[in-house]
Amino acid sequence: MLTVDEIVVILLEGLFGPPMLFFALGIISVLVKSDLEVPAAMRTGLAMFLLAAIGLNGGSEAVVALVKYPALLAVIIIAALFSIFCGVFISFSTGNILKKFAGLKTADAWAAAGHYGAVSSATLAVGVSIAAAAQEAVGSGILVFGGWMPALYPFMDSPALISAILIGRIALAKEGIGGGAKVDPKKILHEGVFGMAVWLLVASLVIGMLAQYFSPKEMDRTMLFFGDMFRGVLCLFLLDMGLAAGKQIGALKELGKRIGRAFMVAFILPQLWGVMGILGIYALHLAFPGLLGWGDAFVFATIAGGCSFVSAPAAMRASIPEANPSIYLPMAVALTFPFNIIIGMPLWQIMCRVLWGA
Amino acid sequence: MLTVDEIVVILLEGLFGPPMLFFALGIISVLVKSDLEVPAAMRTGLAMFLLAAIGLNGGSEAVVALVKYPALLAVIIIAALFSIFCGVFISFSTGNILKKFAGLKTADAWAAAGHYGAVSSATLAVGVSIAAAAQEAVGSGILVFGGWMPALYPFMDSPALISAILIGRIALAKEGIGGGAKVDPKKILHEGVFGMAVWLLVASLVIGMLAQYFSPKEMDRTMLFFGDMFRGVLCLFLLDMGLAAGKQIGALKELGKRIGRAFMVAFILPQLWGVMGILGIYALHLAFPGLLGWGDAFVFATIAGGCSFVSAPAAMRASIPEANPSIYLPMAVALTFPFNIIIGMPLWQIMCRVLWGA
Amino acid sequence: MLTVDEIVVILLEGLFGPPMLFFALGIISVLVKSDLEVPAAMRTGLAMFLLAAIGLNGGSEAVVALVKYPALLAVIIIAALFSIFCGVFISFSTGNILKKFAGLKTADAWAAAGHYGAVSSATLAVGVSIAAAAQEAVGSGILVFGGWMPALYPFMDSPALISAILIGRIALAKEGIGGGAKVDPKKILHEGVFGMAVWLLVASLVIGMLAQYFSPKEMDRTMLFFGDMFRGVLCLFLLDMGLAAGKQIGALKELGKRIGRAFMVAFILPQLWGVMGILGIYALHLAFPGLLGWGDAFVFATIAGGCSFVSAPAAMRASIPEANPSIYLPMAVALTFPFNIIIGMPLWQIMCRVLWGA
Amino acid sequence: MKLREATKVVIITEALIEEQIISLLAELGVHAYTIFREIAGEGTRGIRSGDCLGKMCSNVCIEVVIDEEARAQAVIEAVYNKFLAKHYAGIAYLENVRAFHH
Amino acid sequence: MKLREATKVVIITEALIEEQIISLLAELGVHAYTIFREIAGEGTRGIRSGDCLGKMCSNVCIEVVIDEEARAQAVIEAVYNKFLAKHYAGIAYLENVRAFHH
Amino acid sequence: MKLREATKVVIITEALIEEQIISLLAELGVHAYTIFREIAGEGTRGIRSGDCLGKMCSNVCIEVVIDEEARAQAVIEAVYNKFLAKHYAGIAYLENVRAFHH
Ligand SMILES: Nc1ncnc2c1ncn2[C@@H]1O[C@H](COP(=O)(O)O)[C@@H](O)[C@H]1O
Ligand SMILES: Nc1ncnc2c1ncn2[C@@H]1O[C@H](COP(=O)(O)O)[C@@H](O)[C@H]1O
Ligand SMILES: Nc1ncnc2c1ncn2[C@@H]1O[C@H](COP(=O)(O)O)[C@@H](O)[C@H]1O
Ligand code: NA
Ligand code: NA
Ligand code: NA
Repeated sequence: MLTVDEIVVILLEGLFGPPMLFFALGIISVLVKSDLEVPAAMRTGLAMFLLAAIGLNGGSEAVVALVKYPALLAVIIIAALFSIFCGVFISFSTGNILKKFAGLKTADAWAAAGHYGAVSSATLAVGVSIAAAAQEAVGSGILVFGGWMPALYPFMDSPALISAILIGRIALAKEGIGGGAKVDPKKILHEGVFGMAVWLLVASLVIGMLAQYFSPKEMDRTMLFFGDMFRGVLCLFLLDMGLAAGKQIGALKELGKRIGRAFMVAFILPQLWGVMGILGIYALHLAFPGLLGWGDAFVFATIAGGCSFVSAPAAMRASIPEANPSIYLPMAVALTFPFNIIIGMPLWQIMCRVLWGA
Repeated sequence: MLTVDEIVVILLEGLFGPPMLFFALGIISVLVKSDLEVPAAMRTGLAMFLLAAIGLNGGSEAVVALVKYPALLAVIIIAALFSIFCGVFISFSTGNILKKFAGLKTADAWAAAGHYGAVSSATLAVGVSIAAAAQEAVGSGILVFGGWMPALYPFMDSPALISAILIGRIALAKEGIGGGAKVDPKKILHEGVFGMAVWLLVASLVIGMLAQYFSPKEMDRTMLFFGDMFRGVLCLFLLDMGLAAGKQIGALKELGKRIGRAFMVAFILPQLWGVMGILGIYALHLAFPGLLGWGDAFVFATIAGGCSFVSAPAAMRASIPEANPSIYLPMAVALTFPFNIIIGMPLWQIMCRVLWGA
Repeated sequence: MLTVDEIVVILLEGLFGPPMLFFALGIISVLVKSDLEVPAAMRTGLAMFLLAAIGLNGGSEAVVALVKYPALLAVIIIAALFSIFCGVFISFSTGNILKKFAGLKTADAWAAAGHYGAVSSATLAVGVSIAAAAQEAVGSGILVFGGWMPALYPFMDSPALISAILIGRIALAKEGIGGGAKVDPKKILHEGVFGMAVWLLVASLVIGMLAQYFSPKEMDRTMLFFGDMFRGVLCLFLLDMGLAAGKQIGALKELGKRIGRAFMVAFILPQLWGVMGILGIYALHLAFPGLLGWGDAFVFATIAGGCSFVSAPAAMRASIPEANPSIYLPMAVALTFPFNIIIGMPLWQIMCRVLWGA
Repeated sequence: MKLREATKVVIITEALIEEQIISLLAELGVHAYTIFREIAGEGTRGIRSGDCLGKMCSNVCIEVVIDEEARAQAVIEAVYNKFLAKHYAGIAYLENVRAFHH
Repeated sequence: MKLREATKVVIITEALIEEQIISLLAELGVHAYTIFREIAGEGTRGIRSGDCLGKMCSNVCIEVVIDEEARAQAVIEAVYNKFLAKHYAGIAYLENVRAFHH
Repeated sequence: MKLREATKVVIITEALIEEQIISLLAELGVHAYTIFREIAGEGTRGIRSGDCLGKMCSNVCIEVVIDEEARAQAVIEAVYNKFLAKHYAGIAYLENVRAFHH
């Protein structure tokens, strides 16, 4: 069992680790009106690096594990199905809660719901960074984090976006709004699978598997870049995310009187979805002992609990243009993302470690 | 001698190493209409890194070898002369073959010929990566790849471009086309020497020599960046090249009925030029034993067999504007480049290893 | 004591180390009209990396030292006060010298003075690179460079800019020029503290302190990026600075007849300010023995002697628009910066080593 | 001389719908245009200069030179009605030019 | 149809003063404009295409569509007098457009 | 007020020949212009938005404000005849402006 001291150390190490401090720097920079900016090309470069690194690492570890434990395949398939369920369920519940409890308009509620159901690559990257460090710390004898979890990204992301959009459009049609807007699930699915983030992540995972299998030495040389640089690149990436969060803080005022409830939703809901994810993976762990570590559950929590703020906004602006971006953007990037990485993640980590007794 | 098993391993390691898989990812991304894109500034950054790294590494190894074996200087000079010959010969032959055998128009034939004669930095980078890994694998006791070969770049590139343009313009003048277009060999030579790619590569080679000689410790610190990151950066660079290749596949249809022959030319000719290069370096090896490894011949083959698709297109568009870029661009980037790195390079590698008995 | 041989080695290692050679490459590239260019986004990325790296490293070393020697706090505070003095004094003296000795117009003299008083991040980065290498070479037993010196940046930069602008505007007002131009010291101070360079540097220093204290393992992982890559990134950054310097060489002709004197000022003055800085830090060293190494004095010299050419020009263009940028830009970037890193730095290094007997 | 009167349609709107606008132009038979990307701006719907990530918060400017004034009017009207009138931020206007295109 | 005559003010000047110009526009009650950044150019005050670092040597183009010609003239005059007439490089001009903005 | 009638020459063409066009402008005595780089577009010669590497597949827009209409016409004609009429993709047009340059 974790002692209180150990918990305090986990919290402090996370909060005062370089990545989190660079995120804080980003927010503060906006508040003090610094002209610090990350150029768009650099942002893309940092994101591509992180996604490729997460994929390559996950793929190479997955292939080793799959060779050793073929049963892992069943685990992965079940986890993928569970991801689909989570995606649909989170979008559906969040939309209803936002409409009924937080008082958002129909369009705003369902547009925001899609963000919560979809996957946030930035949140995932922070989660992987923590889980990988924990795995490194205990050595390869004990399984903490199998690396392949990020492959579930599209299995939660696309179902979440599609269901939010479909439900939202039906609800709007009932209200007689935007009857003319066309929804093309095929197009949304295409964007969900071949959109930059998920496509690069999953493809890198496949590359990692193939390369680890056929060309392990080349793979090692490649990981001198994608492995060793990961933490540092994450710092610069989170600096940029902090800048984005800071810039949206001002837009929170658009929420008006609903801000209190929006605040609660933005904070509490993702915790629920994270916990739901953890419990699901824990059940899978009980069913297939030895194939899942606490870091796997933790990373799944970051997938389920994360709230997309790069790809979801673009998808929602195109599919539910009636919704006001000044509602969902600040909720996702200025409230939920910081909440998740500052408060949610330590809690999820503690929960996972307690469940796994690690 | 190489056994069949070893050959299979060479082929598999190459094809399923991370760089090649990222190249494939680039092509596939275009085919599936992913929005994955490498920003232009990032592309330049990746290319600058690779060119500087190849130069620095080559320079530092060259200076060590030159101090040990002064005769190497003669080898380098002869190799440079051989490069000039190759450049002119490849442009001349390719132009005639494209016109007579493949049925291209005069302007298109000579514009394309210049691409085949010129040097492709991307092909070269892949070649260096393979040769350097082979050198690393055997340790510093046996010479595989001396590192300085990339310095021959301008000695093949400029003569190839200049001769293709001059012959092309004369042929066009005979046909009474574009009599007014001016060709300025001095300008082309200037661009050939001071154009970004070749200039950065050669200058880095000189920097590597000087720094290795005067400041070896600083050089070591510098190579933590330029050495260790090489393979990973190459992956992202090849991803971008794959995207470029994929985007040109559609343009292949412009070749119309000539596509079959263009296909053959794009595939077979570079193999010939690569083999010609290998044989030349092998002859030099026989004349000056102990100064050239199989990796040197292999890298020379990538210089001779590579087909430029960044600097040559720009030079040709300016000097033979009558030619249709939709002929030479897809041939260079969507046919020859993939052929070369997927099929040509393994063959050249096997040929070199057989010749050197390694 | 340093022998002549050792001095020659210091000079050669510095001049022919990769960073300096890449700087030379930049200048030469412009002279030979190469099209080598560093994209703006890449420039920003390189600068952000260097500033964050300097800060993180300095912060983590400072926190270790502060825990060990609490008296260091007093040293830092006194050094900060000395920095403020240097900033004001350098601006004041340089402005008068430029006006009276070099014959510049009032506006040009004070605008240029601000550049000399302000801090050059590029110069600082080169200085830190040299001092850190020296510290590394002797191991952690002996103190060479404590790492925290760069934190003094804003304490010299803002006072220098503000005083140059205020004195300049008063002088211009006396001459009846630009009576309408408003000077807002608060705004200049804001830019001085929250401008990209100084803000990122100082914030990274604080991040380094917090992370080293609370999360040392995370810090180590982060420094695989910010530490190991430093020298290589500096090379590419200096290549870009060389390009910038080269492009301004042509503008030197605007100095007309005053060029001889401007040349002398650009060369000699910064040497004086560097020496002044060294003596001040040496006095502090005598007062608080054991807390300051020669590398600290050396880095302080690069802060005092450096002449800003990125942030100062922008500040001056906005505050003294009457001044001609073609006077101060080439002086800063094409004269003083090269002088400082090629000639000044070796001299400062020798002086510091002699004073410290190292 | 081949100078002739023409009308330039200028559309400034959210980068996100660039492709949709190009599709609409294609439907209207317009296959020649120029695109200025990553531009910023302010309008009635707030400052849009990179306040968020991805394409969400940058603008795009699409210029189309069209020979017949009537077609230009049809194009601007179609774009306006489908996108700018309803949900997307932006402005569209016409300019008289004298074009030299072959 | 909602097309109406309007005037477009175009200001091309040093990137460095972009914010100051936007402030002046705001003072004049103008809160809608489009900005093209990182453009290059040459003029009487030398080539300005990235010959130095930072924002010092790039230009910016600000376009403002204004309904009343008189206000457009007031805007261009204010910008010209405050910035371009004195110390900063640049050019400003008006164009007639037919705008379709809501 | 110093507003005066002028003509703006707009040239949109392949980025590759930017320098050649600037040289031609210089030959014609034109030393003031503005350049918008890395723009995309489609025309009769295919989509040109970064389908290949380097400068090959991006466009450039060069704008020149010229006082005398006749000179503007000479400039556009020279550019058109030397580049656009023959081998290079692009369009060129004139606009009437009222300039405020010193
Ligand atoms: N009057 C105007 N002049 C120039 N650009 C405008 C104007 N109004 C709107 N825009 C552009 O259109 C975008 C969206 O405007 P709006 O729909 O008013 O928010 C702005 O960001 C500007 O780039
Ligand atoms: N006649 C012109 N046509 C187009 N752009 C111009 C013109 N004159 C000046 N500019 C632009 O304004 C900037 C500053 O011009 P100047 O103040 O003349 O140095 C130049 O870099 C150009 O971008
Ligand atoms: N009618 C037009 N309107 C706006 N831009 C055009 C037009 N025609 C051509 N262009 C621009 O000129 C480039 C080359 O056109 P083209 O020579 O027709 O292939 C295109 O990529 C566009 O940027
Ligand atoms: Na989610
Ligand atoms: Na070749
Ligand atoms: Na200084």
